[in-house]
Amino acid sequence: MYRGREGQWAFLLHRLSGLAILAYLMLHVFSIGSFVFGERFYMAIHETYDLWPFRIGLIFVTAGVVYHAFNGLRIIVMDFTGAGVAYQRQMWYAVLLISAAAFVYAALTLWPRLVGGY
Amino acid sequence: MHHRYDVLVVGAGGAGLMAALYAAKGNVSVACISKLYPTRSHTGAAQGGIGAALGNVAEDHWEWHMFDTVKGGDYLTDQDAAEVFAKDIIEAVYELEHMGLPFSRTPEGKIAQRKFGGHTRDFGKAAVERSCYAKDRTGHMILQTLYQQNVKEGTTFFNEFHVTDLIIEDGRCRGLVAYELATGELHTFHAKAVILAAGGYGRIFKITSNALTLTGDLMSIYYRKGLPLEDMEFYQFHPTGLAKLGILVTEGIRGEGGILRNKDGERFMERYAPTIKDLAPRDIVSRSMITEIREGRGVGRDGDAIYIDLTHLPKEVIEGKLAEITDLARTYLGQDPVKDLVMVQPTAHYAMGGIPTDLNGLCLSDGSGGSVEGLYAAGEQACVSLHGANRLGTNSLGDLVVFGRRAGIAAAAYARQVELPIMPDNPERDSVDMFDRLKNSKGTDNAAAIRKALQESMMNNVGIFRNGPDMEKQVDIVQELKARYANVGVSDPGRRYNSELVEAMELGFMLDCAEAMTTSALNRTESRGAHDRADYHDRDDANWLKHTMAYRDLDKPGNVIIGYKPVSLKGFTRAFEPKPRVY
Amino acid sequence: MIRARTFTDARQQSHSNAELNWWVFMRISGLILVFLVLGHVYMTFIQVSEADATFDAVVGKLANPAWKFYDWLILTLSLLHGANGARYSIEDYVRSRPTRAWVKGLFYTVVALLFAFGTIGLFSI
Amino acid sequence: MTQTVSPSTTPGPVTTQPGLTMLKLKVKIKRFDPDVDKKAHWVTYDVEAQPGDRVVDVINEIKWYQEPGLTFRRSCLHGICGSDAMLINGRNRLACKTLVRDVAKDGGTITVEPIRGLKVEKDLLVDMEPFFDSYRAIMPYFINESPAPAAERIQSEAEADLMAHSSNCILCACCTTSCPIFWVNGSYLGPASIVQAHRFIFDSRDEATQQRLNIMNQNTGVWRCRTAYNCTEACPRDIPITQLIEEVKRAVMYQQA
Ligand SMILES: Cc1cc2nc3c(=O)[nH]c(=O)nc-3n(C[C@H](O)[C@H](O)[C@H](O)COP(=O)(O)OP(=O)(O)OC[C@H]3O[C@@H](n4cnc5c(N)ncnc54)[C@H](O)[C@@H]3O)c2cc1C
Ligand code: HEM
Ligand code: SF4
Ligand code: F3S
Ligand code: FES
Repeated sequence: MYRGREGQWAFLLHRLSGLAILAYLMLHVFSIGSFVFGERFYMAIHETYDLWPFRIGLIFVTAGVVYHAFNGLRIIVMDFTGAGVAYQRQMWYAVLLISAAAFVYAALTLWPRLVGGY
Repeated sequence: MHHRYDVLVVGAGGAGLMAALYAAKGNVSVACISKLYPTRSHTGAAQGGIGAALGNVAEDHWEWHMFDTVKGGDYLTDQDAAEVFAKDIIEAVYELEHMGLPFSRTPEGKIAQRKFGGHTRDFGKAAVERSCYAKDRTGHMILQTLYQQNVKEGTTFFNEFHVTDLIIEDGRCRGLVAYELATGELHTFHAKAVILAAGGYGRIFKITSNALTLTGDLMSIYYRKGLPLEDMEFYQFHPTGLAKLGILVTEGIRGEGGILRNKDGERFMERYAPTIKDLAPRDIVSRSMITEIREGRGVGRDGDAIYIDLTHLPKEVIEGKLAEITDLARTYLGQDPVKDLVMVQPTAHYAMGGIPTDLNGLCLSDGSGGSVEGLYAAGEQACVSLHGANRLGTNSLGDLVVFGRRAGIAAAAYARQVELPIMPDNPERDSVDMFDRLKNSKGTDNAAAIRKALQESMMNNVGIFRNGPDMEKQVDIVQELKARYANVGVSDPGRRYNSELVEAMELGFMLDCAEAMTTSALNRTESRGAHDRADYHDRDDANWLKHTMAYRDLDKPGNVIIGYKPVSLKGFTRAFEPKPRVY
Repeated sequence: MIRARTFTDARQQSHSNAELNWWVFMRISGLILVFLVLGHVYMTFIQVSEADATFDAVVGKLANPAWKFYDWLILTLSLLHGANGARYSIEDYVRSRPTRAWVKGLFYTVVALLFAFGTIGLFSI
Repeated sequence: MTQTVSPSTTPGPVTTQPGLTMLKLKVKIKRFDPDVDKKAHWVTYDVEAQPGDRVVDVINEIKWYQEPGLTFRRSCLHGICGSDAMLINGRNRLACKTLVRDVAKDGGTITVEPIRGLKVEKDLLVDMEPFFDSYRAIMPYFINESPAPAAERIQSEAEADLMAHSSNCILCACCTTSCPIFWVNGSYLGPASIVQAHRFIFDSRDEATQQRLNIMNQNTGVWRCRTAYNCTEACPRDIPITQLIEEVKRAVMYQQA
């Protein structure tokens, strides 16, 4: 693995999170949209979401969305201001902090449902 | 493989690229052959600047520049060359600017100029701002700009091709042979005219500011043909290079108040030059440094360096005015001039001598007007004798552009007039022999060990301070090393990128340059410019105001025949009488 | 041996502003999406769970035209934004031309179908 | 020459001689000769080196006295020619600008690999042609077809300063071959070419800005950059590459708007 620094990992995470949310979004559109096929079909799909990999995945997707959103803002700041480039490292740590907070918050909120089921 | 071009240029440093550019403008087909990618050439290492009497900062005239050059060369400089140079360089610098070279600027937006050693106004009255610079990266900018212009012109480059032989028959150059590093194949290049610009050979010395690849290849090839090398005894040493590395440390470091110290921490210059101490002239400082080292007061692992102490200077001076050196010292020695002592050593820097040429770069075959038809040379490897016995700072970059350009124009003009000469049968024969000898050698001697022995002995015996006995000893050492060289083995049998083979070949070239240099130096029984002999301490104009021409004796291996060439003591419009050289 | 590329060679390179426009679009859509998506995530997922997204709840919420528009904007922007982002990745990682054409074609079709599906769904309520 | 030794001379600070410590090191080099090997393999060499030695010195030592067949490029040995970009301990660097003490301790290991994204020709030596092809693709030469004045073209100090960073590039390829996009997508022109383009785009005397911006505006141009900063970290000339790339992006954007 190339020993890149903050920027490399920021990019990698941004790409992974972007692709992950895209995958989730596509599923989401399909599942929510599936009500057009009637209630039974809709609920059948939603039962699969009950499986634990999906529930844990959900926490990560939440954190991913937050990371992607805030890192996206970091990128925009870098693209349009010189200072953004100068402070990209600090901004990335801020993004990580916010994402971690979102992760913890999402995990805490979802925990009861995770262990208890619905 | 066989190639045909009107003009071939060997080397892609400042001189080669300039020649290629101007040859291409002369409406002939041009190819440039270089053992390095063009932008890797050592011209890129030059920092200080390029001298031209533009007068952007202070009044200046080409006559003043010409005078300084002649005097700097200790009157061994050919004055016609100096005059052509001092005039042409002005236009050449403007041309570089028109090619986009990013010079530093004056507040009015003109090319910025600064002072440099030996450059004066009014024939030696006071220092003048003559060096045109681009920060402290002038050479880098020249190299990049010239390469860029060649890309624009669509010059054909053969990169990582090592020229191994010139085809010269009946006094006419017909082309050359080159070894392609990637495939191990030999290529024959057939041409109407060939321009040599392959740079210096500083690597024959242990401590040098020169690149590993500066091994004097083309000088040696020329010399192997029984053709002369001019003024090989004149080799410039700079007193302060970073220890072991030889990377240049500007004189300004002492100008700002730096102090040289030996291993006991003693300011030894107080002993050698009680009044001006560390600011004594270069030769005195260097001699004192070497004396300290020889008497066991050197520093470093091998006790062969001296400390330069800046710790008493304000941090702003060190990090401001001496920023470049500070960075180099920090990077390479891990010694921060702000709080540490920095280790320095005299470093081999620049070859004044080389392949003799006339003012258009045409290669000379003797000291009396003979020449090799169709063969031109320029740059550090050539000797128009602009630099005489000692080169002034900033005059080498000028040499590259002025005489590189002249050689390019002359070669193209010549090529337009003539037919492609006839190529002899089997032109690759000598090169094949050379490689076969190296590859099939059952010998066990190690090329690196021989090279190291050469570099150390040259440094000790034909270095800054010379005397008869040492040089006589060195003549023998070089012959011994040549005998050992015949016994060198190459372990890598491969054809692809065989750098071991190439290094072994380069060692052969270096040994030839060393041979010519040592014999020429031993022969010149005077001290002049960079040639400083303990046994003949004075300049001797009566006997020695002449150029040395060293020829290999083709009948008697190991023997060098010395001839001479008169110094041209008159320019076209100006002439300066030899006088004692005092500043 | 290299033959240097010349001025004319370089000038002949074709050019369009497509990449620039997509680049700008990624930034603008991103800015808008921050509000839309974070709002959406917060409202529909942190406050109520996926399991709460029952048939009735979804249908009920989407009956409101404002929510309809809000969700459709998310759908459009994020699909476009995501699809273009995925295109970057495809162009980076899928190096063989034919395969790349295939992958892209398939991917765009799926995205288009999903977009149609989502839109029809939204407005059929 | 006076030979009186004056005892009054004040001794300066006495420093330890760093030259005397020798480190025992292992140097792990990724070797590959396509004529002989099916795939690259690691070979470890034992060497002794001083902390202040350059990595290139160590590799030369191995070549000269242990493994003459070892192949790599080098020339100037002080970071100006750009020959010896290598992947040293996981990062792109010039072997001649990297000191042993910065990458290894006594008994430690230095790993050396060829730079990525370019075809390995032998050991640490890669095919540089694609790199120079992208360089040539950006029209890396000054263009001003209007008649030149007798003397220099006038340019203010501030205008000249705009080129201060980009004109410092030595084409070593440390940046381009550290870029995660370039590793997977060789058609990306890469940071080095963009730095070169920047050199001319921001030259007040140059007249071909529009053409260069057009080249930068392509799919293979500046938009491929995902601001990963590996290039900036790797540049041995301390060029703020990402910043320059962002300036070019903005220049393209504002020029087309
Ligand atoms: C550290 C340093 C600082 C300097 N500073 C200054 C300064 O401030 N001002 C100044 O005026 N001068 C300066 N000089 C001197 C000046 O830079 C050099 O003398 C000059 O650059 C030499 O240029 P060149 O074109 O002759 O050779 P180089 O630039 O050395 O190029 C040699 C070319 O020949 C090729 N070549 C060599 N052998 C072969 C072969 N067998 N086959 C094919 N190709 C071959 C190489 O690939 C290379 O392209 C400095 C020198 C050094 C070392
Ligand atoms: C929430 C607010 C969002 C912001 C601020 C945002 C911002 C950005 C930005 C600025 C980029 C360009 C990155 C670059 O050029 O280097 C980008 C890329 C991308 N985005 Fe978003 N985005 C957001 C939401 C989304 C969503 C919802 C998705 C999924 C559907 C998504 C998927 C992607 C993908 C796949 C990429 C490409 C990543 C890459 O190639 O490196 N983004 N995003
Ligand atoms: S920008 Fe820096 S890293 Fe890239 S090629 Fe130029 S000098 Fe090397
Ligand atoms: S590493 Fe590559 S992605 Fe951009 S910032 Fe540098 S070019
Ligand atoms: S050898 Fe020249 S840059 Fe390292």
